Amino acid sequence: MKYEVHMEGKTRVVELERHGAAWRISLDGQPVAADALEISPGVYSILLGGRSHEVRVMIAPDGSLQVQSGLYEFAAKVVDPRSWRGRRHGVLEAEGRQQILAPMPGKVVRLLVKVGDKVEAGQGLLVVEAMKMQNEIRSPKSGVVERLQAKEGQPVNAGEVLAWVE
Amino acid sequence: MKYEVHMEGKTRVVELERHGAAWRISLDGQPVAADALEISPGVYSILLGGRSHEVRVMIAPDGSLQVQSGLYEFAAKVVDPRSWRGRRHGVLEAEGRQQILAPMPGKVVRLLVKVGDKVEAGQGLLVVEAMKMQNEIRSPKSGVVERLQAKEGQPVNAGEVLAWVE
Amino acid sequence: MFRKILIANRGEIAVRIERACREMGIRSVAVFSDADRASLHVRLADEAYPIGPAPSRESYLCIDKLMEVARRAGCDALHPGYGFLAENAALARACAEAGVTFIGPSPEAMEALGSKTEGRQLARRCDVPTVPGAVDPIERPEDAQLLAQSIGYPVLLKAVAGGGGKGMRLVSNAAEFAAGWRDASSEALNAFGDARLYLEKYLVQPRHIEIQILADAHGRVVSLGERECSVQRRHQKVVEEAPSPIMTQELRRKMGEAAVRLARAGRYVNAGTVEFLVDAGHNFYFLEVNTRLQVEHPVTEQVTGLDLVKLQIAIAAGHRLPFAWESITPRGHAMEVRLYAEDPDNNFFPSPGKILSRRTPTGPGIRLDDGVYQGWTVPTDYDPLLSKLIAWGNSREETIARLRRALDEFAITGIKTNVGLFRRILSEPAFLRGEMHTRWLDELLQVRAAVRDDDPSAVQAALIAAALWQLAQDGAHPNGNGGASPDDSSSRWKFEGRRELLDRMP
Amino acid sequence: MFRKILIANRGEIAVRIERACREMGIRSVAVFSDADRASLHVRLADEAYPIGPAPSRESYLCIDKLMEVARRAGCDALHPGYGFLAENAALARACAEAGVTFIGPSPEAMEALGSKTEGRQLARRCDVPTVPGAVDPIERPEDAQLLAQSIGYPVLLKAVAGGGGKGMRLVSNAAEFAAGWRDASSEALNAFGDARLYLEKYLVQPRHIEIQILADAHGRVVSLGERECSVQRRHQKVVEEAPSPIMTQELRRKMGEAAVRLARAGRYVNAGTVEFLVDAGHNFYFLEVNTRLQVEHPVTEQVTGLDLVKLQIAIAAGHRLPFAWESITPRGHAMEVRLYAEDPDNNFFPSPGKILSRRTPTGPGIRLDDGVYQGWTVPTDYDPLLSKLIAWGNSREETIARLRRALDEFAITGIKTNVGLFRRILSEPAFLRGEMHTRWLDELLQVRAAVRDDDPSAVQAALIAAALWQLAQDGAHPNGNGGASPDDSSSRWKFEGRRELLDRMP
Repeated sequence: MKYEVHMEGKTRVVELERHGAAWRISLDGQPVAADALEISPGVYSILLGGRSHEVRVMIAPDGSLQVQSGLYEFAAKVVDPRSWRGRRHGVLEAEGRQQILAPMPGKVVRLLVKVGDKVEAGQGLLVVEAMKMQNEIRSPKSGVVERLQAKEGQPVNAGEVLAWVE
Repeated sequence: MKYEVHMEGKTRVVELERHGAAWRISLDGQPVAADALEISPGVYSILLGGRSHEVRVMIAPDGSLQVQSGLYEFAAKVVDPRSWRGRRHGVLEAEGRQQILAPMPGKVVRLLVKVGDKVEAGQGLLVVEAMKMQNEIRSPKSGVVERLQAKEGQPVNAGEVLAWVE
Repeated sequence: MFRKILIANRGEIAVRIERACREMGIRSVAVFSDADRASLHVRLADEAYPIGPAPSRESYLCIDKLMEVARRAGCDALHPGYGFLAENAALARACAEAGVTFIGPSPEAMEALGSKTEGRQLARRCDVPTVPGAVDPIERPEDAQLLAQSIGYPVLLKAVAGGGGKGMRLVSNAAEFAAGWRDASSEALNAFGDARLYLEKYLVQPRHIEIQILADAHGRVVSLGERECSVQRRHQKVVEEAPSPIMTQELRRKMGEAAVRLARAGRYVNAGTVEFLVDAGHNFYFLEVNTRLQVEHPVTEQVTGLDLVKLQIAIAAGHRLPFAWESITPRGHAMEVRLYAEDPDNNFFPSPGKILSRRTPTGPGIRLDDGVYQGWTVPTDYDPLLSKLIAWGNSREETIARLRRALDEFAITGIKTNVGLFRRILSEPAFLRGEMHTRWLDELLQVRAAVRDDDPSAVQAALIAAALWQLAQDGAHPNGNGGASPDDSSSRWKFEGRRELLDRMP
Repeated sequence: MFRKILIANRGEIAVRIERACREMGIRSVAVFSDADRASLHVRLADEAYPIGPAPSRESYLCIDKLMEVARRAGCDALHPGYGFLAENAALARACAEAGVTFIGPSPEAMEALGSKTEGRQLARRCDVPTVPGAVDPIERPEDAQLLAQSIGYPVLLKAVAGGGGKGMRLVSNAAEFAAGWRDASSEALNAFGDARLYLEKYLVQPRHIEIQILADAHGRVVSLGERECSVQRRHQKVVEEAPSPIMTQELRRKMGEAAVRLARAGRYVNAGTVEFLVDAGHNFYFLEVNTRLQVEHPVTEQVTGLDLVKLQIAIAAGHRLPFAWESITPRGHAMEVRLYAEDPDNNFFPSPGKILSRRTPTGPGIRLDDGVYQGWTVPTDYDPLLSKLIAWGNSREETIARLRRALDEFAITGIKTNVGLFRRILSEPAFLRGEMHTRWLDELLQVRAAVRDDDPSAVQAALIAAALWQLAQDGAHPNGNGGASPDDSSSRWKFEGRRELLDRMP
């Protein structure tokens, strides 16, 4: 089985092939001495040339994979190049226009801008209260507030779109 | 849903009925003030008139249920009186004749009796080695060794029949 | 001694108190909101009763509901923990009326010392130095702004009813004043039901050092030494330790005496903490008294060997503090980190959700005061404190090494935590030298963390795990790898799968 | 200091050593048999290498395989843990030849002190009293039986190469001799590859008290005080504590001096334990020296505050023991219980299998030296020790209360453990009074445990849980409860199920 894994701005090809009692694994066509074991769903023990790694994989709210490898943490996307399933992983590729997503469930307590306002990168757009803390959601880029989905007092779920900045 | 639960030598009828946001539970027809929640598969938090119980349920090697309720441990069998499924729970009801089961996986290292021997309750029948310990398997009753399934040097699994004492 | 104690709290502190009860042979009674039915403090209690909907104002903050449970369950004492109603004199009064012993100071002592403004007045009367600023709550923002002008910026706005950094704002100049006032008072209203604020001068690079005191009902008041709590994010303590890296015998004696003097003046009984700011010249300024157990009490427990919760209970039951405790000498060094469900890479946003997998550290020198478990869903309704991780060692260096080791072992998926923040703090040279002040962490966080050394092996492992995860999602068997027949091609993968099946068979 | 240490062991002790390495900034290298690929010590190591099939004689006991891993991974030191090859001089010699530092005594000291017979000879030479019996291994059972006759029954048969109660048998009279000899020698052969036995007089109701010593390479030898290990089942320690309930300053000084004298005579370096039997008159008799770390070392760590594994590593690296350690005074009381995968209700049969669910205790005064995790399958190939639970308190009473509290919190399904045995021991009046001897537990176990008080509430909870479990097995929805429509009838049950689904959604 061959997968393209997009991680840290690079795309690598991981090939997994059964061989006798173990996996034969190659990276970008180069075989690696790896022994992989699933400890529990999403938790892997991987011995790589003797180095013992523990890797945890889970889905992030935006649909990408979050991969903890020891003390490191990566965002990844996996595509099976032989299938069309990869298509559903294309959502993150918006460029100029930025969606502002709720990073956690909570309640919108204050809007700091209105549609059409010019905003600077880092400027506060609205305030979400969650777990007794008021958290300012900031603009990731300089631009214009194109749409404001959120209303004051409205409960929001993690990953919900709050606004667009163009 | 109504179940007969055999536990500690008694049979009780447990009735589980959904009622609004909770269960309505009765024991032998008497309603009890119980709030039950599954914490994880087989682990239950049960509030009984305020008392907080944590109960763990699993299947024992002999097919009965092992129930840990706080510091107590019970063996139980559950029968749905409206169905035939209960029949499969009948295996334990042998009376005079006793099966001797391997209590853990290991290796038979020594037979201490042969077929036809008279044995006392508590007398050693054979020795199983597991986890570096030699463990004597004793007769649960006085009687005669009817059959010996095990051979010296033979690996055995937990629950496997080793002998019969009649 | 008491027979049954109502624990008017939730989370790790409720669990902590339940453990003390169990060790003393006292029955523990938990309360829970609708959001907490499956919480650890309900599972570990002897009894547990529902007290209403998730919002704390409709459950954990309802004195009448708590007293109803105390009555119904036949409790003879109540422990408030910290937060919620722990410093609320009305709860202490309700307990007194119901004949239930409140495990804490009297309502009068709570008011005399616990209110920030009255505490400062009392401090001045008994020669304990204080920070310049207002003593009374200030009603109108205009008056507050005038006062700020007169003592000079920066100033700190603080909730009269507050604690834990909530309802607190630093104002650096006149232009920021209005926004700071608005945010602080609205947060204070939300958190404590009381919007009133006061303000004080903000010292330059002070340390936050606090003294733990214990006072029995027979007039004995002792100091158990200090805790250094200078590592704070937005006025919220995140790392605490004892002893303080700057402490001297002389300073400890002087601060301990000041704390004991203040407690005596306020007729204080039970455990309490006197907080001070300490400047570079070892001058200390009274900040406030916390008339309750502190989140960071385990740090004192680890170096003194005392169990503060059990002592609280014993004091409330009228026991005397043995004379010998006045000469307690701390041993070794202890440090605590507060594990929060929040995302340090994303502006510390809270990160509630289901804990999918978790590995907690154990072993020598490690204590975990835990409030959660794998499979539990961290609710959105409360403070995101999950657990406290405490390390002890012979020296500050050994303690830090153990804490780093424990943090390396800690792993969690499903929610984000601030573990990475602690890894960073515990490797900062200034922290290792013990050179912190109350704004040190906020300043550090202005600087992007140094880019980690690339570890190609960890990256490769991540790539492989991601692919294996996808393979498992795609389900079933890899196809198209001709060759081996099903029988001799059993991968370790499939082998494990088969073993699991066997394990499950009776 | 070392750069990389090979850990020639598995289970909780391998994890313990890995933690010490990590805290010292040393890389840890684990080895594993085919049965241990998923074990905790592999997951927590920096590196891990396979060394063969499950049987220890083909993996953990293979010196050549260990040395090959040490060479391949570039290890500069090796820690043997306890058990397996920890007291095997051939491993120490192989290390020396390969230029790898063996973390333990020299092979010569190991032979001079570790061999039970040579150790007793040395003890006699340096005026340390010994138990009457044979000094040399006895080849022929007939000779052994003659000796037994001459010193009088009961006698104890012991494996020359043994430890941990394996290859040991109590023989009460001449009639039992042949069977005892056969079982002990076959067990010894299996466990140590050496069937040789010796025998000694069995004292009446003696206590087992041992002295922990540390010796550096520069001639300093210190005693860290005693551990009381009298609670044993079939000569296997199950509960250990420090200090001993019968200890006096005088007896501690005398036993410590004897232990140090013996260590000096044997030119001993590194950590070691001198075991004694102590009779009712406070007379002590040398038993043997364990030339390695003990299973129960955490008990000493908790009362002294020292980290014995780190000290072992420092000594092996040539560091000096600081002078101050000679005056270490124990603080408080510590107690350890060994959690085994065995069934106390069924003659302590081993109970390997998959750990389906597990809850471990945490909180104040509790240390867990863990070797397993939920979801892991306990293999049948090794000793069934899972983890060690250690409690510390200010007094023996507080320590016991904490340990009982921790045991109450401990829960496990999938395998049986001996937790119930500890609950029983910790509530026995004789144990609470500190009145134990080496046969106390075996005698206790002859008596059926008192029937527990009936707890109707726990019984009802069990009934309900069993029914709910069956309902879940039967799958899907309860039927036949007419009335409520699907919308308003959402049980908490179903509600939880739905919430879980929501939690899993991105």
